[in-house]
Amino acid sequence: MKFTSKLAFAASALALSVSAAWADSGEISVGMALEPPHLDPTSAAAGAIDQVLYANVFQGLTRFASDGSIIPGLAESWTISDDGLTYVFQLRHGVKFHDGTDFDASHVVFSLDRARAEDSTNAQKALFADIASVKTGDHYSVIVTLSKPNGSLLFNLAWGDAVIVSPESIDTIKEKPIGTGPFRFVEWVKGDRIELERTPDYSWGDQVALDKVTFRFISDPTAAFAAVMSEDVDVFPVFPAPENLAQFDADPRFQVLVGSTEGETILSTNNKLPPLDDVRVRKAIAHAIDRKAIIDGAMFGFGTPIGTHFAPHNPAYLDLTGNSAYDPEMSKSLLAEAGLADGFTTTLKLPPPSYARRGGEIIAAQLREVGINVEISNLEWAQWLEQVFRGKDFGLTIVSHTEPMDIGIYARPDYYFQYDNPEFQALITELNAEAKADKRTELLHKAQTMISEDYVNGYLFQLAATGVANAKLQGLWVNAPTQATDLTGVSWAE
Amino acid sequence: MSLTTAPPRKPSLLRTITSSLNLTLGLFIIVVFFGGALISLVWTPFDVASLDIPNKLKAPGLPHLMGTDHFGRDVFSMILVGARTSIAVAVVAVGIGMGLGVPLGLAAAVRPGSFMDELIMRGNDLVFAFPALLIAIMITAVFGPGAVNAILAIGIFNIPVFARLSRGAALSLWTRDFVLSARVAGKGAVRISYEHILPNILNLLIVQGTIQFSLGILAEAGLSYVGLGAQPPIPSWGRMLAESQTMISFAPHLALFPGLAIVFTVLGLNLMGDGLRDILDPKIRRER
Amino acid sequence: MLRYSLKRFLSLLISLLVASIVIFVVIEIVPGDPATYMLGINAQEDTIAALREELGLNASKLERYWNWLSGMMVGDFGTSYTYRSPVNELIGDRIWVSLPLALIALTLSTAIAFPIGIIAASRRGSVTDMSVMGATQLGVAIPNFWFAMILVLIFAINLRWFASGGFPGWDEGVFAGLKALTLPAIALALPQASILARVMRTSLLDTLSEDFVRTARAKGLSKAKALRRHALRNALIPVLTIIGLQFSFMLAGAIIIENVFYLPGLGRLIFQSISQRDLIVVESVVMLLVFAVVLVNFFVDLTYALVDPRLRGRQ
Amino acid sequence: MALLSIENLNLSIHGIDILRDVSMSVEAGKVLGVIGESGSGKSMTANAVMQLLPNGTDCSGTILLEGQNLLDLHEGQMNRLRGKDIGMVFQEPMTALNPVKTIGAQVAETLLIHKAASKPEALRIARETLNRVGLPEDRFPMSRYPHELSGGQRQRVVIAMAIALKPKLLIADEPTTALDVTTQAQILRLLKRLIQEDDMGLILITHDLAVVSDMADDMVIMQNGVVVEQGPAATLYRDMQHPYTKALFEASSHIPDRDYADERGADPLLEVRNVIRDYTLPRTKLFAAPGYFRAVNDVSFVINRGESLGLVGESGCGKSTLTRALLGLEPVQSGDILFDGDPVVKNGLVVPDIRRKMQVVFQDPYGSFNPRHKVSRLITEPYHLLPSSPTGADRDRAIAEALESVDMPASAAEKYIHEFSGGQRQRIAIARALIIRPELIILDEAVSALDVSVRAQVLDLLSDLSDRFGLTYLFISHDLSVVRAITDRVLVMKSGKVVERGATEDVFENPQHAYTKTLIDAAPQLPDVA
Repeated sequence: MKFTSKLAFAASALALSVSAAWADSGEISVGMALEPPHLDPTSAAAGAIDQVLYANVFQGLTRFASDGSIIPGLAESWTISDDGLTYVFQLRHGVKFHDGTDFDASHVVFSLDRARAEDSTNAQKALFADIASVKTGDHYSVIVTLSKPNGSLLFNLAWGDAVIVSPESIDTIKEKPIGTGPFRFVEWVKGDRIELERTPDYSWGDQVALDKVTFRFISDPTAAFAAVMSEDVDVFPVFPAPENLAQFDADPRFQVLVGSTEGETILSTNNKLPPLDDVRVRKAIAHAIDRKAIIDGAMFGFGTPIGTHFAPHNPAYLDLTGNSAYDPEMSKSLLAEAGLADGFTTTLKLPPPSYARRGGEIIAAQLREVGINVEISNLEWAQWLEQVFRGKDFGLTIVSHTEPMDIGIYARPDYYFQYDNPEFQALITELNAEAKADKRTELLHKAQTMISEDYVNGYLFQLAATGVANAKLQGLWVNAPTQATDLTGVSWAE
Repeated sequence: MSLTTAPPRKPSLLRTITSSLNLTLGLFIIVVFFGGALISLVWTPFDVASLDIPNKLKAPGLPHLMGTDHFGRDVFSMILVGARTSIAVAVVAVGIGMGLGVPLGLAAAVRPGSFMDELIMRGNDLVFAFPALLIAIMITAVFGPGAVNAILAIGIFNIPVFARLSRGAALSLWTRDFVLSARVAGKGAVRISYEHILPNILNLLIVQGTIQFSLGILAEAGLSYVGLGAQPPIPSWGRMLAESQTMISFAPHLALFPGLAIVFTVLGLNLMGDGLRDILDPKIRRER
Repeated sequence: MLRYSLKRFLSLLISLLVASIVIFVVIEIVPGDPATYMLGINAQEDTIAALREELGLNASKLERYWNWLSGMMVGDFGTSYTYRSPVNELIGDRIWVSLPLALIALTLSTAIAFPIGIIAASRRGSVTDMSVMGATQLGVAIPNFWFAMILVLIFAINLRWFASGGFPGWDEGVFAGLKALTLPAIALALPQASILARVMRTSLLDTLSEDFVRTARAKGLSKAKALRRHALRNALIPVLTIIGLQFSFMLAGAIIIENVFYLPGLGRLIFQSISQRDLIVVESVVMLLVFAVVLVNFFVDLTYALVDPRLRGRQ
Repeated sequence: MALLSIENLNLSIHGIDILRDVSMSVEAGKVLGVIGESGSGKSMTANAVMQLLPNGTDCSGTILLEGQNLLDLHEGQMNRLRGKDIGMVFQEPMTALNPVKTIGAQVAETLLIHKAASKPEALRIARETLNRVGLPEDRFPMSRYPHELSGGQRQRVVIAMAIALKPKLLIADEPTTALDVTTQAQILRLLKRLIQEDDMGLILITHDLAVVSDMADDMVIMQNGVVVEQGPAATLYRDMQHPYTKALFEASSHIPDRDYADERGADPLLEVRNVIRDYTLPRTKLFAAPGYFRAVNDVSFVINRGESLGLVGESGCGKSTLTRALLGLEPVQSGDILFDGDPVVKNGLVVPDIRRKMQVVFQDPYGSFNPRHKVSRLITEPYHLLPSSPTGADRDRAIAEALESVDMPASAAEKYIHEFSGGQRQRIAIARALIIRPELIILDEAVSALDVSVRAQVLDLLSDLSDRFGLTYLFISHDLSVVRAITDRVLVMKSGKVVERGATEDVFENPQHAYTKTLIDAAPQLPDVA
């Protein structure tokens, strides 16, 4: 199988020709709720790092396109051996790091080996688990050998955690990132902003229109609203307060961007904690929840109801919301059936995002209607990770699983919601080894149905990508297949 | 012919209260809010626990006097119940401050300059060195947010306030002759503190208590505002403000009413404190 | 004077030492692990262990306390876990927002409170007194964050006179910096000014009833002159105490205001660090704030001695 | 023409009459003594002259200073007049000076405020004036702060401020009441000298007849806002008409009837042997041993059963410390205190049985009662010392008896202390001391805060009680006349030591120690009226 991105190449050639006309056409300031803790995407889970740097400063062998598909990045083409164990990547020529060094195969080997090393601090080390070795072919080719076939390798290599870094910059990467992207790092005023500027002589890939980008960190939703309203920021790709979007929509100065994300927002349930280990109780919870009220109340209407752990925009999605239609009466009778006619009490531990905090209040009220008393406690992420995710000390929690194609987590019995179904685990093993698209779809349908009918978790809605931007900005990503703010194609309209 | 001076007349309490504008106004406001809080125990116009999302963000009018919030809850009812939270947190916190601070202050005053005095006063300085909000943040970071921890944080900060106040007042009382008389009568320090010192600083404590109470309400609002106070679904003014903040541009009533509730309660308490001081404090001075 | 200062200084050092122990103990029992936080939900156990090792989190508590303390002695707070940069640098960046903000707010508060307090005291019982004091009563009762919200609504969103928040940095020019700090400083200062004005008035009234003011009047000083020349300086002691308290309040208590105006100050740093379990930053910032409070109190004590010769002791 | 003449002055504050129809006058170079007890309106008269009156004051009549009616002047004119034409000296020298300004600056301010001199000139005059009032340059540089001076020295500074511009009239409102008797004599002499040198008129306001008797050319007696009698000092003593004036004179030199203790067959009740009490001073250097101050230095004496022993001395002489040591309120460093042959303090605690036999009455009638308790509870406080205190009707009877023994109605038991006057309170204090039938009562300046007439009544009561109950008194006071009136023997203390002791009359008639002589000479004397 061979894939060459002629189209992309052509597009970049075209862009090259018009870039002169777009010169000095502008600066933008991008609002973000969270500030990166540091600037090394390969050693932290913080999405904020990718939001600033992915595709802008750092590039990987492959990359996500705005529709979620995988396209060539620093590798302009690749070949895969028939047994699916050997990948040979042909690298782009003439690529330079921002410090002036030439990019070649050794950088790829360095970056991938660093990510999978024993003492690696890569937050997604599992992505590289199946890689047996990475070797240079020649100056511009890399050979990756797998220990077993993995249909997701190209997808995995597109993650921000797999970007190519230069060995010389490793010591200072957290403060002063050096990548190969169309923008280079200028300054970071901690607590306030990060500034990027266009890489001079950028000749590999799509040409960019912007000269200067300022990411400004505004954690407070009110402040974010005010900043957009007063046009202090030009775009807020992930606007933290959906309640304000209607106002922006009504204002001709702004455009509201509503797209899809990979975030399945679920009412995670501790499948090992009585009485939640009883499927009838989980089903009762599922039927007690009114998704529309949650989407309206917590998200101000933004979000797509889901009935299983799968993104609705994915072609393999099955609409299973019918399995858990809002039916409090049924809920009550299910509880009675489970011997809990008088209801029961459980905890609901909520991480900071407003979907969780607001959704939690609504769900608590809805569960109270059927006799389930829920004690809310608001946690910070660190506490949530410790208590809920690692400690498994919870009854219910609300969280949005933003990793793409992550139905596989249901095959991990030690995962925090502790769903342990050998049948499902076998299904996923089969899926991982399967390469045929139609067969994969069938298996995925089966998996979605199984977790939906086991009522593993309460499936609430797919998080919408809700952003707001100046009406004159064009080329922004509407969907969010990964956490990124790709500014490559962004420009000001005349 | 009498050469003795006439004993001073003691004005009737009722007359003093009505003649003090501050006190009357303060009492009126406080009665309204405490009354509201009490009534909310048995009745509120709407149930604050049940959500009515289709009716969300209604402007003030009928039947929702102060409108509804983003979950369709009745703001007026939430303010009534929120008064309860504010009052409860502030009362208990001031109680902690008084309950611990006053005995500490009295103990320190028994022998000024003693090791005990130094220990207590340096301890006080230490607590004072931590700005109140920092104490709150540290406590909630350790034990998690919640009304109890907010109470603890505000309470801890109140301890040195009362310790200092009661020590200062007790020090001057210890030099008074009636304390000497009690010592001549063989009474010990604990008994004197309880029998002679405490009743004489009570007025001062009441006045300060009122002021700390109002500060407690402000502090509770501040903590709830940053999410460290009472947790949902318990309504709290500070959290109502925090939640309303993103909607202030299209639903200003959500920010207006809880804010006014805080302002009025604090104002009422401060006015009452001033009024009480006018009545209670000069008497102490006159007695000297 | 020297003895007095030395004594105060010694107690300052002891306070700081005890404070450092309290802070360390309290923060260290905070649940949550910085490594886990940084690596997120897909991290593998061995990765977390590797990061903990790299961050030096596996050393004993006592050792870490000692490292932290001994570092502080020479002005080195250590390295942030999450930012991986020296804590000094992080604090250094933020303090240039928080400190000027506190100073501007304090100056504003004093500039408003002093004349108000003086006018009210000198015209005790007049309509001016009543209305000004009524206004301060209201000012005391307004939560500063609510006031900040209203300021943003009016001046940033509706009138658009000021930016709604953020801080351009002092290298963008002093004016730009001051402009960004204007609304936050007002939000911080007005409630504090109300308190200060009330204290000023009460203290002045107390002093005005002192015998020496009567003596001054008997010399032929008019009421206003007696107030200016004799009462004012004597009335300053309680006022200075409050100013000292307010400065520490503004430095540390600005946490909320910094959030409303998204200023990159110490307050936001501390919130952020707590949520990221960047314990060493939390410890250091808290320590720094405590240090500031203690230092301010120290200077207030010294100022007392300047104002009041009785505290200087006999030479 | 008189320098100042007050005619038909009426004054009311918020509608309450304070002064009625007050008239008096003073001439240049002369001293007018204004005498009255508390509440007589004497200070308000002075304030009216200065026009330093509280808000809500209504003034009518005339106050003519060299023919100009001060009541017609507006505030600005009064400001120009105060300090320049009229100087004033107040009672409390401890608080009358601004603590944060140097004495030089405060004296010079009088000149500067009236633009009478340039700054260096004002400082030079201030220096001269300070020299004049007895604060010589070498010991009292102008850079001194008030807290570095004693009470008498501060009063001199206040006087310097008042006379810096050589005013025509000086008003001194109780200028020596807060001072020791020797200091008082010096200040009075100073005032006298100054008015002669500068030909000023002086209004000397005091509650103490003896103080004015040496000084005044004319006298005015006031009571309840009214002038009851006035006239030249020389004749007023002889020709006084008003009963109040007579009562005042009688009370001022009152000697109660009492049985004098028999010297022979003396039975020692309290023995004090070589008592030493030291106070540790704060360290001056960090590692040096702290210094100490010896407040009571090797004091020994005996009080015999049934006698009344006086202890006189000026403030700071150690008499209060000694009292507290006797009561076991303070530890002593060495020496013994024996009551009936037994030590008062054992193992650091006062033996309760002894404490019961030894009670105390303090000076301040306002401060010695807990304002929150009723009289019945207040006077039964010593019951705490009894193993089983009476209850119910017995207790009520004991309270009633105690109150009646001090001529108070039994109904007083149910009242609070603020309902009583100073004299009544002091009676209640005595009742409290009596209720557990003590043998020794220590009277610590017990009558010093009372007006003279009340003082006379309380002294009568004390001598009566002593006769009735066979009480022994230790009478501590700075007031020589009182000690002389009520004690059998007297001790004179100075700087922690007893410098003279003996039978009261012997000591007063024929003092041996130089200090005792000074003390007795300094005490102002009433002329013999008889």
